[in-house]
Amino acid sequence: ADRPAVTIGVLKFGTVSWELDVIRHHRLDEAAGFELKLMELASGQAAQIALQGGAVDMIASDWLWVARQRAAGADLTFIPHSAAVGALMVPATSPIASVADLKGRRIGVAGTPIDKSWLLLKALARDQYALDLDAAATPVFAAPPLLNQKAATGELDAVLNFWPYAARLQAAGMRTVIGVDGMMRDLGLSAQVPAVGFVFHEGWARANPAALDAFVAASRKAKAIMAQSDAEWDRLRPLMKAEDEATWAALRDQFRAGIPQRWTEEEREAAARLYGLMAKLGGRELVGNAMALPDGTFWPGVRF
Amino acid sequence: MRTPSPSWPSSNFSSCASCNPSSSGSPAGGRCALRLEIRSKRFAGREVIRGLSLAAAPGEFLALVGPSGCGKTTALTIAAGLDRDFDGTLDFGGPEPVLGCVFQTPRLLPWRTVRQNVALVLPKARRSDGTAERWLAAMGLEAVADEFPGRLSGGMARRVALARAFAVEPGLLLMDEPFVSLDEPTAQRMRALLTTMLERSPATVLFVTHNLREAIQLADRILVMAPGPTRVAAEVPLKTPRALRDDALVERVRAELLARPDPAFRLLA
Amino acid sequence: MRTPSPSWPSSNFSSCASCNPSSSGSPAGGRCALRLEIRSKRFAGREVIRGLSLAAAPGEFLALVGPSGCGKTTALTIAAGLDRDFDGTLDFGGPEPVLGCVFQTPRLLPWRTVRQNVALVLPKARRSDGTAERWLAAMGLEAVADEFPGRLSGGMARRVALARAFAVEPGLLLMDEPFVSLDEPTAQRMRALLTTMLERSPATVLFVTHNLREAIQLADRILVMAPGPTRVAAEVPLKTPRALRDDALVERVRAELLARPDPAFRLLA
Amino acid sequence: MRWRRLAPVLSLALLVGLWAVAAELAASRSLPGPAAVLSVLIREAADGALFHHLGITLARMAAAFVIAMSIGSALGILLGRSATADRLFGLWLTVFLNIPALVVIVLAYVWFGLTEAAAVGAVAVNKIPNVVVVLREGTRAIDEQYVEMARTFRMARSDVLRHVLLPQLTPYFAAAARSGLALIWKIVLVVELLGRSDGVGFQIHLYFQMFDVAGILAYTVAFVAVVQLLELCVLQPVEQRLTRWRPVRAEA
Amino acid sequence: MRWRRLAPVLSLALLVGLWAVAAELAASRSLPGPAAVLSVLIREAADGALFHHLGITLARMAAAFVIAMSIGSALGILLGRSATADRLFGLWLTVFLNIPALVVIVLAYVWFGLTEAAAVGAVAVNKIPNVVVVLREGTRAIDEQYVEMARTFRMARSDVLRHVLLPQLTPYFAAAARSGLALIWKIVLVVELLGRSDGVGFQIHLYFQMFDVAGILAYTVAFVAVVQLLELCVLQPVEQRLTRWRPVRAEA
Ligand SMILES: Nc1ncnc2c1ncn2[C@@H]1O[C@H](COP(=O)(O)OP(=O)(O)OP(=O)(O)O)[C@@H](O)[C@H]1O
Ligand SMILES: Nc1ncnc2c1ncn2[C@@H]1O[C@H](COP(=O)(O)OP(=O)(O)OP(=O)(O)O)[C@@H](O)[C@H]1O
Ligand SMILES: [Mg+2]
Ligand SMILES: [Mg+2]
Repeated sequence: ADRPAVTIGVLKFGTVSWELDVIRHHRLDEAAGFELKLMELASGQAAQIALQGGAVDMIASDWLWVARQRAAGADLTFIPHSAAVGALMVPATSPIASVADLKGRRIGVAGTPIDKSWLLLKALARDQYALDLDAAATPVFAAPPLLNQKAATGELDAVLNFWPYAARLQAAGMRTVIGVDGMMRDLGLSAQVPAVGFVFHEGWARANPAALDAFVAASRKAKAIMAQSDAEWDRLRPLMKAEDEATWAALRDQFRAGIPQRWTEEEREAAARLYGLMAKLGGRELVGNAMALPDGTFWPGVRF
Repeated sequence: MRTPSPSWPSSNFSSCASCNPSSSGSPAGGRCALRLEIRSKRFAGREVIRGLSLAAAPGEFLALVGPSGCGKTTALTIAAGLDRDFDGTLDFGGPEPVLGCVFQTPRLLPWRTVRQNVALVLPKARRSDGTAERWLAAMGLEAVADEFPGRLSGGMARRVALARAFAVEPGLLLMDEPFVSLDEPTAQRMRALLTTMLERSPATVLFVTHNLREAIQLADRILVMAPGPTRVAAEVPLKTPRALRDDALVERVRAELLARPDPAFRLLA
Repeated sequence: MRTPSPSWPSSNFSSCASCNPSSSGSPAGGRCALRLEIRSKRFAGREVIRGLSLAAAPGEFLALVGPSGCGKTTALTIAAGLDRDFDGTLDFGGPEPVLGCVFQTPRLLPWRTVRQNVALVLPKARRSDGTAERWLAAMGLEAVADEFPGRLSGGMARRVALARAFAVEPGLLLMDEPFVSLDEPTAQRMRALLTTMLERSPATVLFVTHNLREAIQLADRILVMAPGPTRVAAEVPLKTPRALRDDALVERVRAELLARPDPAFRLLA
Repeated sequence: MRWRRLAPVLSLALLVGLWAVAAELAASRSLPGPAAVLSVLIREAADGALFHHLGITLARMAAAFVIAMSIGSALGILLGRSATADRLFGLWLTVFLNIPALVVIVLAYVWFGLTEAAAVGAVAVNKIPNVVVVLREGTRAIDEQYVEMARTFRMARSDVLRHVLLPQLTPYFAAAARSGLALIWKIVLVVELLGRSDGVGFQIHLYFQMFDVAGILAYTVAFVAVVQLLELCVLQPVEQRLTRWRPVRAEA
Repeated sequence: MRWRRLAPVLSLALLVGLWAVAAELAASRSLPGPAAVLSVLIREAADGALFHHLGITLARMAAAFVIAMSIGSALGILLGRSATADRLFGLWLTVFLNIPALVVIVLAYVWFGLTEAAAVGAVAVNKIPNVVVVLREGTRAIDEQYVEMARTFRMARSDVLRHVLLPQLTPYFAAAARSGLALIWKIVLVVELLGRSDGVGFQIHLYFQMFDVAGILAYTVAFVAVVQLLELCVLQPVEQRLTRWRPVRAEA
């Protein structure tokens, strides 16, 4: 009963909440010696605000954000959760076969022009096909659900969306031109870099080392269950809000593919290189004043 | 219930055609410029007018006198066509005449200048041909033509309202106590102006007043209204030409009227 | 420029203490209930009043008559303490009296019933003790006490305004043409009411009117105002007790005043 | 009389009919028809989620509404009557009027934590400048002749406010209340999106992520029904009572 | 006179001073002080981004404003004058007033594509019911005695509108315009966030993702400056001209 509590702010129905549900269902928190508390929120921004406002101990976010916050003076730090990434999707019958074919097309992009995936796609197009996508194509930035809807009606020729949305498109019969992982590979970043992780204040981690360790252990156990058990995914169905069987399967498979296998110096260096590339591509708008990855962005206490 | 229309004792004033500037015949005969029959008019159930019957010959000047709150303004509002919610009929024996109206309060648009208040009721073509200015000058108001009504004295506002009603060259002129809150010399000037205007462009006039002297001085016929629910309680034709009605005559007629045995006249003073 | 204050030909009416219900002495002597000196009053630069000097003894009834737009209402507004933007002084020779006011227009709150309009100006304690109802009944308005003012006739609204001013039992009563748009019998009843009220609870009265007969009937002193910029152009004390002033007397005094050689009187008719 | 009672029904029928036709024509998940929305509504009502979230949102709105209307109208009347105050704080009004809701909400949450008070306060702060603007305009338009009358009779300040000023401001209060309810509703949605774990805003956003327009519309319909009820049972009767004195006008 | 010119300066100084103190006390990244915001402002202005995004947002707002004010006031006056129309469409008004901005924006984007027209239309649709509510209230409060006067003199409909009705609606127009500008600004931010690639809303969203409050405030300050300029150079002079006729009132 005296287990330390860890409060995590999550998107209800978000991919992170699946894993946390597994932890709770199998009482992995109890086993590891902590108590997992959830604060359900409606958006990623709400989670960020909750962390800044001290309402939660931990949230899920990407490390680019953490890096920038650190550069601006916050003591946030990151441990990996998922390496699953988005993809560039086109209708099954689309003539678009590679990035080169994007010339003159309308491309839906989730988020903003400094979205990581979009920057990588632009870099790739420029490096390998001498194509300036800003000029040669028509990017349309919009909210992810809106883009999926537009892809379905054919108003867009291609859609670059986050992975849960890309999975839905795939299930709906669309085809992947290239995944963001593929883009990174083509740009010479060999190691798999987990984009999304758990983010918390260093101060909290130092004050609650046992709780943090226990959480990391529970999280890895949950991932192991999710990697092996199909039955577990059946149980998670209501949380996944999958429209149909195909979507459900696509979500499951992509989640599994994204489970990070290694988190060593190699991956961290790859991340630092990726950050350098991002700083070049996205400029100050993306990374703020820190042109190199700030020290401590990745919590040193966790590696595997 | 209709006015019993008694045959009035023939007046001791002589009749004269020039009292009726349009002179299309005697007021009783000819085409009627205004025929208003109000069988009943109610406000929220309360009957205010019952069996009121008004008929004015073209160019006739009718003065309505009667106790406060009896229904004179209500009758005028109906004659103006503003209130159709009554049991009865209104017709002009022809196309609707041009209406001029002096309301019981001046009703000037506070957000338009004095000049605009007069000009705006004119047809577009005549708005800037000097008509408004001429009438304002006649009222002694040329100096305040560009002021807003809120900056006028009570009497000045009233004169603007008169200018507005006269400027449209009305065929039917409705006036609800038009000369109150004017000093006597100004009021006399206004009455003279009205008379002159009517000579130049004859109009049928419905004129409400509490000033019996004024009624005697101006009207072709005085209608004495009963207390509410109102109707015409008595009628007094005045046959002396307006030009010949001097102070002495007015006082004499007034005394004669107040001395009449009919109870309607007891409400006059 | 100050009023030259000529010594008036002594009136042919005998003086009587009962004209001054407070009878604290002759109007000229004693503590002054109202002393208003307006050296100059301007609106947007234009001078409206210059060198106006008004002094009323406690309980004195002053009637102001003068041409339309000369500045009577402006002077009353200043006396009421509503307008402090003038060059001059206002004092009551003591604490500020309770003010009663009949404005040139009734100024009833349209969103409050007739009864509330009267009650709301009373001190809280007297709002529901029947005072409002009593005054409304005196005005013949008991039937409409629960109506909103928008449903009254012009004359009825005016009587509500009178009830409101009388109900506060004023020490200083300002009245701006209070009896216009009332039929003559009603106006006479109102004048009688005013007289009775003044007898019961004496007040100093400043009374603007265009009706010279009314002024002669009611006032202790008539002030004839000059055309703007206004000042007191002439002054007429009336010494006959109010109760003895019958129609004949009023007409006689009126004729006498209109016949005076002073040009100020030429503006009266 | 009959027409009067029929009109609202007709109006509703027409609206739902048009909606059904539009949905039929669109034949898309992005505009579900009334039937689809109704079935979601019934489902949510059955499992209690609807009442839970709607109740919480309404409670937040009520608190914010009361705070915003009282503070806003006091300030609005003050700025409307005092030129000095207006000259001093007119600029502040422009500033607070135009601070993005997002900024206020984030600052409130960061400073005061993710609490109910922060949420309600953020909504109120967003709405107050709006009330001020409307009531300042109304106060400036007040008819001075009645104020002069009140001053002549030396009416107490509180009586002047209650019997002379407020009655003239009724239409402005009505406008501020109606558009205010709508604005507060829109802001509460954002507030719940950014830092609450319940309420209609939270729920609507979840549906948005699934692009489940039927779910969004179900909650919208439920809220609109509540507002319309309020309109019919509170706002309209109160307004009618307060404007009873106006002359009944013939249809123009 | 001197006081008059001094007041706004004093007011601004006080506001900035309070802000600086609050920022100093908070000593948090979530409330940067005026200096920090100014430096961001200067940086954004120097590289042209500020003018680009502000210009685009203002253009969208202007279009939406004109559409919303003209359609909204026409409908508001209609509903205010005709009890029948009000009975028929009062419910519709409640509905449209309370549809969440999100729904309108999403539907607009879904139906009309991710286009400028859809964005402007969505903003206008969000604002129109608001204008309707305010002007309906104003129209109901119109003083009938002037309308009767106009009808007696058989003034043309257009003249009645221009010389009798509109002047009485001035304060309602002013209130609708001021609160409307603020509302449109708030909605345009959401619209740009959900489906545009430029404009202040888009920019603020970027900053928000980075939790860069200084960036958000820089754009807010720039926008507020524009609105205040509009207030001083257009709204106030126009309003003053239109209400010149009101009696000058002594400070109460
Ligand atoms: N809009 C209204 N609603 C209800 N009653 C009304 C309305 N207008 C007038 N009345 C009532 O109708 C009666 C007649 O009013 P009207 O204004 O016609 O009188 P009037 O003869 O013009 O009186 P006055 O000489 O005082 O102006 C009054 O009793 C008044 O209370
Ligand atoms: N608020 C104001 N602004 C500018 N001028 C004004 C204002 N009020 C009155 N005046 C002017 O002051 C003069 C005197 O007005 P006042 O109302 O005192 O006249 P009055 O003697 O009461 O006239 P009446 O007998 O017509 O009521 C008029 O010329 C008028 O135009
Ligand atoms: Mg009348
Ligand atoms: Mg006057």
